[in-house]
Amino acid sequence: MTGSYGADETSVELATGLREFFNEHCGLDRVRAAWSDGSLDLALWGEVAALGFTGALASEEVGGLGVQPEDLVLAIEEIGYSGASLPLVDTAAVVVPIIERYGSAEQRASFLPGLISGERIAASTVMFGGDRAMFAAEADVLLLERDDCLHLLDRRQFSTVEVHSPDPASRLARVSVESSVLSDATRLAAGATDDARGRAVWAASALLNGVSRRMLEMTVDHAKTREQFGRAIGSFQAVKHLIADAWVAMESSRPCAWYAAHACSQGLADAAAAASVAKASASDAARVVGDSALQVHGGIGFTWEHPLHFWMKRGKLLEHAYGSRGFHLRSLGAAMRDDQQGSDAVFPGL
Amino acid sequence: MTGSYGADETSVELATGLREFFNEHCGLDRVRAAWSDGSLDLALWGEVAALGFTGALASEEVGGLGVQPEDLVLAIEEIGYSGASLPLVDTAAVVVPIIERYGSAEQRASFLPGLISGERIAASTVMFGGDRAMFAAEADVLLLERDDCLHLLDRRQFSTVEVHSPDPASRLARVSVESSVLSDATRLAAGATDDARGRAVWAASALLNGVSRRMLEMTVDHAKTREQFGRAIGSFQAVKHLIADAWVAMESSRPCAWYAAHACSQGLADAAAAASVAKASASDAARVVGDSALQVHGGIGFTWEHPLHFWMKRGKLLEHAYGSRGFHLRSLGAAMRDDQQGSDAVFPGL
Amino acid sequence: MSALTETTLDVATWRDEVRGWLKAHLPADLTEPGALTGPEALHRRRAWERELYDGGYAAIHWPKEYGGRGMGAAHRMIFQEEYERIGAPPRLNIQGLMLVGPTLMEHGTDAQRQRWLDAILRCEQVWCQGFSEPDAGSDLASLRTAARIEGDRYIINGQKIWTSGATYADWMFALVRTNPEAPKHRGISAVLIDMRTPGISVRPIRQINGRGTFSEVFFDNVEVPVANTIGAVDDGWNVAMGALLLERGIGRRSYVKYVPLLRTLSSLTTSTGAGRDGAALEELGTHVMQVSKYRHHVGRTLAESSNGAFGPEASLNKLFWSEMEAALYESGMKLLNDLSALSDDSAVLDGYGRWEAEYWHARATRIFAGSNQIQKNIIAERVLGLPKEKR
Amino acid sequence: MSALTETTLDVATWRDEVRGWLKAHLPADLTEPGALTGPEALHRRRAWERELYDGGYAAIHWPKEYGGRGMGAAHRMIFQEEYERIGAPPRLNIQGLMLVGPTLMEHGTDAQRQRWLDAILRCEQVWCQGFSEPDAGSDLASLRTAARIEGDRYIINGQKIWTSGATYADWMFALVRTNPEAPKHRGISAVLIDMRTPGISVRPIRQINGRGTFSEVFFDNVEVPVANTIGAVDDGWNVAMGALLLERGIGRRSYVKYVPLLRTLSSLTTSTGAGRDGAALEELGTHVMQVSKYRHHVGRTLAESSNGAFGPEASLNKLFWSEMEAALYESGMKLLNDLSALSDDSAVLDGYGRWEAEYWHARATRIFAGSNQIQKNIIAERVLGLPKEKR
Repeated sequence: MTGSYGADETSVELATGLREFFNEHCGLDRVRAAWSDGSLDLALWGEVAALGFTGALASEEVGGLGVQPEDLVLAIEEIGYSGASLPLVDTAAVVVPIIERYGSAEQRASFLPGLISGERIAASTVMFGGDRAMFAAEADVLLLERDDCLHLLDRRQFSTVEVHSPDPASRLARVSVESSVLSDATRLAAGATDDARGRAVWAASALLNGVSRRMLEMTVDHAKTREQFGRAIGSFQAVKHLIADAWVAMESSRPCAWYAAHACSQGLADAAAAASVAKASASDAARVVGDSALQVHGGIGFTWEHPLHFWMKRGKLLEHAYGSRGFHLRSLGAAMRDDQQGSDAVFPGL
Repeated sequence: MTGSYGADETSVELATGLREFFNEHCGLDRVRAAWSDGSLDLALWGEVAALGFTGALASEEVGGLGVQPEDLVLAIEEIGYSGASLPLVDTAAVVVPIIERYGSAEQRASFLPGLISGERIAASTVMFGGDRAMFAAEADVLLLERDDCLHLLDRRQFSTVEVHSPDPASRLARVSVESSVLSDATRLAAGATDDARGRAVWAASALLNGVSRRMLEMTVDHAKTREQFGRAIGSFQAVKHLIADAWVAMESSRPCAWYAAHACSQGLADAAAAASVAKASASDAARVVGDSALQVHGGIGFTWEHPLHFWMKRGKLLEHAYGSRGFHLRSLGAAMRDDQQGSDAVFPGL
Repeated sequence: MSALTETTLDVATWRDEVRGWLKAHLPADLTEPGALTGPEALHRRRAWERELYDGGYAAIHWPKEYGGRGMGAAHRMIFQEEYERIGAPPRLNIQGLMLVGPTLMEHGTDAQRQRWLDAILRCEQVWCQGFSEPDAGSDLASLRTAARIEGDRYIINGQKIWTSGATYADWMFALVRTNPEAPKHRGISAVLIDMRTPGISVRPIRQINGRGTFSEVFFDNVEVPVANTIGAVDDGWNVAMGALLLERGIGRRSYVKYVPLLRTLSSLTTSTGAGRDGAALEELGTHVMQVSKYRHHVGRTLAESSNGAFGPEASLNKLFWSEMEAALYESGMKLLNDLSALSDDSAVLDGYGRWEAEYWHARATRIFAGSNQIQKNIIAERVLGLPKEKR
Repeated sequence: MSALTETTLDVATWRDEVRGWLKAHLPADLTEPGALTGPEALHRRRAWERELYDGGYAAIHWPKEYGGRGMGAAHRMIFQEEYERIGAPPRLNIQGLMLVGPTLMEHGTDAQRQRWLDAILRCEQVWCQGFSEPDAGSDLASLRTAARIEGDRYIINGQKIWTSGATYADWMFALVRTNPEAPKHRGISAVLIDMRTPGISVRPIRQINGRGTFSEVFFDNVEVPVANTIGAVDDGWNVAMGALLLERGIGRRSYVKYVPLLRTLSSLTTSTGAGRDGAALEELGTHVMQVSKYRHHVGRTLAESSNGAFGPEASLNKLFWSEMEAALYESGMKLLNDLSALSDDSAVLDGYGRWEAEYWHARATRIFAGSNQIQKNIIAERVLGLPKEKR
């Protein structure tokens, strides 16, 4: 079989812990605040880091929790669900484990402690699209993809220009680096790029699935309570089927991210394909869920006052970033085309 | 404005006449018979030819009705609607007018009278896909596209091998021609190829729209009468919306074929784009209508006994032939890409 | 047949005339995107409406006796196409011209027509529509804004929502409940309300795209003469239904409006380097197909309607353009993201934000003027004759 | 946690064992497409079922006391994956093994279990299911086949439809109406009927694809012992509902079944020259994604279910694979048309006809075992808790 699909104890425990934390500390007021002032909620960041999240995938020797990607993937969903506007995923799922695996002793020593403790914040251009990264302006550390290699830079080594983001609370910047800065000293070891790409993709997928889960939940609640024609609108078959389609898209997407994390962690032959399946599915689900959410909410869902748009816009950002649906589907199509009977790149073991 | 969109007198008159004829002479029994024995109903062919249909687009001087393509397009829908398994469209909409316009005096004299009277039957490979043609084995005359030219051949000049058809009553054959046969004497004048392609495409679109119209009508009737849970299934919102979507697809497709015929007849700058719009729309509509028809009919629609599948399978054949949806959408995309402000290839006059 | 031919000839001349007049009269700066925001916008737009009036183009579809030109649907559509082609600004008094005017002509008294029609035509009074309420969206007939009669006045209390133009409108065409005891469709009246009446307050709604084009309107003991009722008291539902068909129908937008969007998509496709990619071309082609289908659907509807009156088939119109528009903007969002990954060009990024605001608006069109679910019900029941749902 | 680890280790061994056994025992000619049609097919398939029985693989999910191996959902799924991987023929007695056996275990008497279970396991009795009727499709509970009690016998009259395997089945698990006065869900009984009883006639239905896998079954005063009732008389609805969940649930098909179809699509894509085309690759990739999603959905469901019992979430399963399968065959139809335009290869044309027959069948899957509309209702109401529709 193919791992525990998120159902094992560590995984559930981490996710439950994070969910309870967000329930208590990141209610709608706090989500809204990030949207209003647009600045990073450093207090919230510190609190989540204190839970061990930023170092979850780092080994215990360096002060991490030493859990596996497949144990973290449900917890990442919770971040998407919560609406917290924090650059947690890049730091915890990509930058920290990549530094530990592919960094030099010096890089590990100089970067890991601050990132794991939450004192420093990381941004990453890996798979995001171009030289853009989320929260790059706010970051202390940058993981930069350049010419199929990864470089690790500190704040003095890169500059940023803010660019438009479809999600006002997920600020984006384009990074610039003097070419003289990039050297063997900044470069991570071979293998880092593919590994980081896979991580960025499954983590973004899980995050996006969490966003979809929240939108769907709001939609179901609304359909149960909003009345039209003397009955809850959720009793209309057209509304039911819109929501059922959205639920199917989302629930069939979630285990794809869980499996992709597992395949990444185990270095399975289909890890790259699994990541593409996860992201294409998550992008599909976000679009279907978002469409039905807007339609079922009716007018109220189009107001700034209603919180739906926080998740709608984050969904829109993540839908296109980290490889669009089309990008990943092409990769899958090409992998299938190149698949020989018995090749393991898509369906191992058959 | 852009023509009468099928609403003028000649157009309605021709279509009504044909519809009444089919109502009287081509009921379900006769449709079914074509499916059972697979042979061409020459009696029916003769009767339709006697109405003047095969020569409708030919001028009165050569014994035709002298009407315009936009007057014929509603009538072609009626053929699709009727379920008659006859190679009428290629003969009437493509081969006859193309011979009259681009044939030599000799070709006109030798081919037109028999085709217009219905004594001879024509097949055409134009836009069908490869060297295949509908009813080629049964045809006396072949319009063959080869190296961007059109050739007109009589029965001794080509041979046929039957190939699989998704519609058992629309027999297909691959044609073969000795290369020595093709000469200046068989070739039609320059301009024939583009003209014939446009005609084949709008005519196939109208035919397909007629097929969709029949499927939708059967579906609406079934939804009104079939009861489940103590009520007509058409009273369920899910069924209503399936059918409404199908109706929208079909009703928005029909005027595209009407316009394409008009654009072809008037030689408008957007004639090629209009044909592509018509066929892509008609293919879309056939798929959507067919899907909803099968779903709403439930089990009974999957039986050989129920007539739905006659139209389903004809729809499937026409959906892919004469340029698939994808082919025509690409053509439209490329035309738009190449469109300069003020170019008339897609939206003339803007 | 001769009537049709006459029309065909006539419309070509008409197109030339409209095109020429607009070219000669439309101030160039009014065609720029975003030209009409800010406080002086209203002034400029009123002036433009006055220009249209002076040219005889304010309401070509109104009968001649009321100052229009008595033109049918085909002429209206051509005017609309040319109006969109040149990029003229949205009509300021759309509710007055399209909704209130025709409703007054059909249901108003002579005195009412004299009082309001000419002012609408001259754009001396800008109108808004007050139908929707927080608890009456798709189920419009459940509206609760109460109008109690005291002598010759209504005392109105309640709330309207999604009122477009409420911040600057002079008058509102409102539906109010005049008989709370009657079955819900039978206790509604259509009332014209002066927006300056004491007790009315307007609060713009900040939308998902940051804009505030819609408002909430609150009524606190607002006194309105009963003489402002259109049609009989309690018969407002019938008055409103005709108005709603107008809202969904042909003539308020043409395919021409979407051609610049297709050009933008086309140029974004090329700029992202996907100009030869099969998938990108098919996607672009799909939008070209949809816009063309919309064009031909409208053309067909006009050809089949001699008098500009449309039945429940109008639901196709609204359903079609709203879905088409949403899909078109959706593609642009993807392309703009791709391009913003590739490009440093600040023009791209400016365009991104504007496109995005329109994108969110386009998704709302699937809900307003009768949600697309409601339109499908109408098609199924009233066009195709499927049995009504059990309620 | 330790239980899961145990399972994980165990399943790897299990997969090897199954793979090895199937490889050693499955006759090569049984894996060829179309190998099992024609009159001797039944004989070969019975022999293969007997082989499975002898190897201990007939019903691994049955409890040990009834001759099974008491294996849970994960093991069943692995068996299914390996069974599909090697291309073994469809299980002949699927209704007996999956439906009748488990139902007897839950609701049958000791005497009934002894009489039927072992014969099912050995494939000495092949079973069919008699639920659907011409006027009871989605609305199963409205079934009308009447069973009147006379002494210790039912006298059964009526008709079943869409009965798969009726032409060769020995027994039918039927739902019949035993109390026409009771509310429709309360007058139904579950009765086991010997298909050789006088008065039963079977008429195969010719389907849209020319095949005749389903039949109509007519009952004309058919006498059946009342002792053949499963559960209480008039309580058949409850007995059947458990059975229907089994029909929709996990374990009857794995993603592996679809991999050869993906390979076919892939090779058709290449053969049509579209192997580097963006649109073609995206389409192929979409199917790869869907099959992968199905795989992971099943894996997840198994991981979350310790005992192989599934709730209303099973509706996702049926909805998902039926839509996926229909879309997959749809793409193939297009590619086969394209290729048949290009190619003279008769192998292509042979494949075309077979694919087409499967294509039409795949579209029927959206209807059988509860139409997808019904599945969406179940998801909305029983999984998500949306309020029931007014009826």
